[in-house]
Amino acid sequence: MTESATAHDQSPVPASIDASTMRQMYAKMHLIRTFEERAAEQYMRGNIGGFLHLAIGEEAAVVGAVAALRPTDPITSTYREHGQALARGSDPNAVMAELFGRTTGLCNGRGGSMHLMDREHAFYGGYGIVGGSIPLAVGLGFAINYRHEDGVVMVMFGDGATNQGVLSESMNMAKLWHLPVIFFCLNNQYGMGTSITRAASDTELFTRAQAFDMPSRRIDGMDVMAVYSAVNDAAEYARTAHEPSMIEALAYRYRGHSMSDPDNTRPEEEKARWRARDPLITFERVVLGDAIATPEELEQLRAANVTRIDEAVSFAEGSPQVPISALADNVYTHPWNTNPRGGAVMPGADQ
Amino acid sequence: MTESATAHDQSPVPASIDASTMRQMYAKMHLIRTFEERAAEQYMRGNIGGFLHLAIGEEAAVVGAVAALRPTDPITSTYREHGQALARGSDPNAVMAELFGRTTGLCNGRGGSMHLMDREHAFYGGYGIVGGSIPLAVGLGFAINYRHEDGVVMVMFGDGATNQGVLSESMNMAKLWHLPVIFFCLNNQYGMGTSITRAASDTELFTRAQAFDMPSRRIDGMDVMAVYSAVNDAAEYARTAHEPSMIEALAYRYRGHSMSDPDNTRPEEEKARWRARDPLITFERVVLGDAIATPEELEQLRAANVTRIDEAVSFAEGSPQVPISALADNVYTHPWNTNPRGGAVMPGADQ
Amino acid sequence: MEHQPARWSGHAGCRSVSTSTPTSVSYREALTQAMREELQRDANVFLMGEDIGLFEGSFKVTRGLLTEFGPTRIVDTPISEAGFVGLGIGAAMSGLRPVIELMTVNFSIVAMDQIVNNAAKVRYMFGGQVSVPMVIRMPGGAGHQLGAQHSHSLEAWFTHIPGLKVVCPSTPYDAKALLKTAIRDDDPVIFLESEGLYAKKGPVGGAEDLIPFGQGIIRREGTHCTIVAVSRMVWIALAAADILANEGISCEVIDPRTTRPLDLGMIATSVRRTNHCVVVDEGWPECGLAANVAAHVYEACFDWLDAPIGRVNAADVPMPYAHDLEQAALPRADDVAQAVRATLARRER
Amino acid sequence: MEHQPARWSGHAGCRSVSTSTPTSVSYREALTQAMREELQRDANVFLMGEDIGLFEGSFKVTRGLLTEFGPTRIVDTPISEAGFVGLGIGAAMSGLRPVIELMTVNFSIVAMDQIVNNAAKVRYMFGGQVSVPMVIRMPGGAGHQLGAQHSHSLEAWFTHIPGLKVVCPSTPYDAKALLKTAIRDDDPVIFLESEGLYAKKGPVGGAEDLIPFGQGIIRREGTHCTIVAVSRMVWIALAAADILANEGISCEVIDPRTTRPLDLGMIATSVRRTNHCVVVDEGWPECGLAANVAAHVYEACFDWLDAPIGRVNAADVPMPYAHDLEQAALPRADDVAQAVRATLARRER
Ligand SMILES: Cc1ncc(C[n+]2csc(CCOP(=O)(O)OP(=O)(O)O)c2C)c(N)n1
Ligand SMILES: Cc1ncc(C[n+]2csc(CCOP(=O)(O)OP(=O)(O)O)c2C)c(N)n1
Ligand SMILES: [Mg+2]
Ligand SMILES: [Mg+2]
Repeated sequence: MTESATAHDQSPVPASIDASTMRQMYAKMHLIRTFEERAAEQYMRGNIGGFLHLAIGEEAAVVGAVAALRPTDPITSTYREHGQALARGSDPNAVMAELFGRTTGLCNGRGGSMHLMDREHAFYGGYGIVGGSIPLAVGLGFAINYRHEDGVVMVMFGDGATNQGVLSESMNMAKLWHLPVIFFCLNNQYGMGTSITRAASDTELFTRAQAFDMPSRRIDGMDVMAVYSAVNDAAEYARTAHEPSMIEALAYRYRGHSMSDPDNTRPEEEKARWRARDPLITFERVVLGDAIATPEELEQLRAANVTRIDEAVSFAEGSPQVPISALADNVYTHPWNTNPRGGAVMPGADQ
Repeated sequence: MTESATAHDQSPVPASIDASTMRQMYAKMHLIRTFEERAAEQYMRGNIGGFLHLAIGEEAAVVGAVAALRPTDPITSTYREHGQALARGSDPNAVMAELFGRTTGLCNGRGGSMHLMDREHAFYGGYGIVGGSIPLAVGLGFAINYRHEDGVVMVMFGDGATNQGVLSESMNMAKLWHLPVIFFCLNNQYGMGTSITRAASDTELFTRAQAFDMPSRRIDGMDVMAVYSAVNDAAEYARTAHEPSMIEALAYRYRGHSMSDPDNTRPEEEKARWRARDPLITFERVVLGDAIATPEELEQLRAANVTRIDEAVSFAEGSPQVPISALADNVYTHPWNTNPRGGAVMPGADQ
Repeated sequence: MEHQPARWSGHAGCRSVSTSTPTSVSYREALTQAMREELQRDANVFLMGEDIGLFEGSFKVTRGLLTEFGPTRIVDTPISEAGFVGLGIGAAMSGLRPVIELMTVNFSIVAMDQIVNNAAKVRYMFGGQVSVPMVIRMPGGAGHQLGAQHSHSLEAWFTHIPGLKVVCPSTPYDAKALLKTAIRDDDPVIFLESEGLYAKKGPVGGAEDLIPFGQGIIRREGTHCTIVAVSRMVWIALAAADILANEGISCEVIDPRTTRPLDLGMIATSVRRTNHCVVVDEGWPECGLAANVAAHVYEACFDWLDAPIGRVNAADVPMPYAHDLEQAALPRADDVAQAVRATLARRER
Repeated sequence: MEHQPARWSGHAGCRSVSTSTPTSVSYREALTQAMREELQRDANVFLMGEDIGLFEGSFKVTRGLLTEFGPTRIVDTPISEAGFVGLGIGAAMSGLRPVIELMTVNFSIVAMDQIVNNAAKVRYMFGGQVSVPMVIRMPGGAGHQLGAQHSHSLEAWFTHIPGLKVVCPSTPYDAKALLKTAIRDDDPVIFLESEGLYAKKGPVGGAEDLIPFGQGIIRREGTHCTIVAVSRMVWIALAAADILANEGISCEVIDPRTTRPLDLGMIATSVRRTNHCVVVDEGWPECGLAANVAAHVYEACFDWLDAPIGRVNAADVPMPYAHDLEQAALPRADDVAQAVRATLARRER
């Protein structure tokens, strides 16, 4: 894995990561893996509808990035965002219940897998339109500067999203106005079935930032420590220099694009190569090798995660469906009529 | 004026320009200047409606670029495109008549100043939405490759347009698919009243191409020879290497953004500095200095241009208005009804 | 309002004109006043758009505001509508109150995904966790020979979208009061100004004179036919009413002021009295605003209508540049008068 | 068609079914056939879109075509809808015939400026110097719990725009024949497929069986009430007609097939016979397709209508994710049946 850096790269020294953080990162990675495998199972059983996009294989990138921020730093993501929510501390019950479309879900069953949000944990949502959330994140950064706060926003998007023009518009504004935004490109090398080599004229995506005079680097997205370190540096840079930066984390998703993708176009050899670098396995080796935890502790931790997700599934299954009477809730903050199907007409016309 | 070039720059050797080309370029530059000054006058008299955007000061960039292409190479432009049409050889009568909104206009009075097109001269139009014509040009390039032709497309856009995301989408596709497209950014340093320094995080706009691994360079857009030479090289590169490239031509417009802009926010000192480099005056010096033409010849040429534009104005004034019965012409190639106001309904419903 | 000054307070649901600035100001200046007052009132309000600061706005609606409030509150942007509309949504989600100017409504189309998929939906799809207290102001309409790409009236498109509110003021008073309401509203508001009205003068209200959304106003009372119109078309309708008055035809002109929500009650009450209706709409006819209002009125007034509702729309063509052609493409007072005559011709049947 | 096979040829204005492939194929496969045949027929036709080649399309509508025609004709794109729709327009202006797949209609919104300001307008605004012989195919509609951002039915928006043609096929036969017509058309065609219909089977026509735009078809004959619907809503309307038949209510179901141009003649002829009308529309109600058809029908049939036209639309809310909620938000057969009963209840008045 090469790590390239632009001339502007401000973060040559990796941050040291303490043992407790490492343990927590491992636990989160495993929690997310467990959650997603169970979600896949529940999807096959028909308990989850719509699209289900799994980030299995990408846990290091997700967890390392989120862990390096303060819990109050806003983040946004794509539709592939179970991990972001869980990494941020969202209750697995509420996440699973959202996938089940229940009232107890994070978004009361209105969003589903693609549209999780947990504002209490400063997770500003998963969005379904490729590239669509990027300027929103810049807006969250704008608000931080406007209020003279010291937060940092991280917007996570895929390699495919770099070909939506709104990314370049957003990067330009972020740099022009010195906004504390980390553009985190989780480059899993495919947009659905399309290899980045067939979609990007320059596959070194971090170079996209250079046109805006913005520091950027490519890192190994399969290595949670490398990700943590890079985001930590970028956050520090944003907080002190009040400038945006871009990180391209090279990773791989082990499953198809979504549950309905048979994943029969990516080369088997390629899949095998990346599976051999499974972030859970490689990080487990580090954790054990550095004596951060014993094998037994990890075993306990994993068992606890399984129990936790079992509970989440039971919770979701046992949660009430959304009542149809609530169909028009939250279209507006203060609705002007009580029509159960919404509607633009003021009440009183039918007299 | 600095001339920067990226590592990819394929065109270090300026092409030599023959005397007849130089004479023609001078003649076109002066024709355009004369046309636009007369257009301004006619606008003040109320003979021209809508917006009128003048490119006075930018003649070197326009004429040098167009002259370096073959007459069959497609070009597209923004709304500031009288010069492109005239440089391409459009009949000044038809251009002026279009501004007057007459049937004899280039677009039969439907387009006006912002929407000239002269397909016979492979001028594929001026467009009103900033950035909007860029992907069209890439499509013209796509068609050239599809048909195994050897044309080259030049899309001309402003500095402001670099902040429309569709530019980056277009550049990526052009490079990915090896399309013969020249991205010609006429950087007059302002988008309406906004200086590029307040709109672009990196004011070296040619760097935008680097993220797509596309050669790009900045040139002096006030020097018609430099522009000719750069576009000539880019065209050669496109025709032989089948690759796109980008040129940023640094220039200045002497008038406000459009006729309704009082132009009271740009520094007077700046305006004076650029006026001192008026491309007509500087190029006249070159033409005389290199003995390409005598002062008398130039005087004759200018007089002929004035006569030509006088004629264009008379022609436009004397041309018929568009009949109202033609309102719905050309909404569709084969309209399904003869309703004079168009309409989606098939005929025969009113029986 | 020139025609029915007495109705200002009565139907507006706002304070009486006696508390208002007595002088007559332009629609443009009314908007400036609204923004200035709201910027003063609430530090969370900021303006953003192309050339709104140093250049003071393409139509000079933000004149003086940069000087008064500085570049933190009055933000000039690059020409990146999708980007800065999205930015505004994000800022609004975190509690700021962006007032975004799109130079014209035509440029909203490049930002449409942000408006429709984010601004209008995030509150709903995230179960009410966030709101988007944002206003997008944009001049629109045609009549100045700006050609096909610069002459849109997109009321119908925006009105189609649940989650948005759509405001179309026709007078300086409404422009000011409705913009203030919009800025204080907790949801995304599409605020459609008419390029043709900026110079129009009239009285305006004071700092606390608001107009609630969904309350129309009777611009002129009449008995034979109800004409419904918003924004610049209100003036066309009033001109038609003048023409028709000479023929002994008395028109009631109703301006719903917001198309989402829509004050159908006021319109229906009128139509049940006049038994005839004409809707005037500067946009295209298919799936347009006039078709929508007509469908509602037919449903609410089926048993009262003596004749089909007249629809007066722009011609179903991209806007031509040539002056006479453009004028012919747009609804004119004569067209409206003719539509009223046509619907009344069916009175006897 | 299951309900009225005899009407296939009669009302379709296309060749009789006897010349057609006799086997039943899916709506998906019907579309593939249309593209394959047109790719074979005309070297200027090429396909372009995200994941349409190697991946064979998100909904597998382009299955096999990359293998057959190669990457020059079947072009996989980056996720740059504005970019490649614009590219298609440019290619079409120079005489190629791009058939662009947008993965779903939801992603047309980021390309909307290219569609509205370029595709629909260049011919007009340049005085007829160019045409845009391009098709934009896009699956749309809701019903699969895809949530607010992935469930649009934008028929109304596209129908609003002069310069576009808008096609909404409901059967495999129509899908194939209309797509072939679209590809051979010289103007930009918005071709709206329904995600919910891809698996639907039925007969299809042969290589030269086309259906002209603007010709509707009677899907079921009836005497009491005319139901108008396109695309997936046709099947909802037919299901409602089945329900109502048991109650002795006879419905005529009309599928106009294209919403621009609109076969108002066929609809009006029917309504003048049944004196009642219901319009079913998967999109939102305000400024929607149903409102538009209703406005036209009221105007054409004012003296024949015995009751207000029923409009059945999606609820006026962003689409919720939860299964039951989504179902409740969409028009269902029961809703249509109820609307028919409601309009017929006014028969005696
Ligand atoms: C604007 C837009 N176009 C197309 C889609 C359909 N789509 C959903 S995900 C996806 C691939 C995105 O790839 P990438 O950005 O790399 O993210 P990943 O799925 O790999 O995490 C596509 C094309 C979409 N949601 N939005
Ligand atoms: C998408 C869009 N946004 C805004 C406008 C309004 N507008 C017209 S020209 C212009 C400035 C463009 O500047 P630049 O690209 O540098 O071209 P120049 O006018 O300098 O030639 C603006 C903002 C527009 N036409 N299109
Ligand atoms: Mg990817
Ligand atoms: Mg400029």
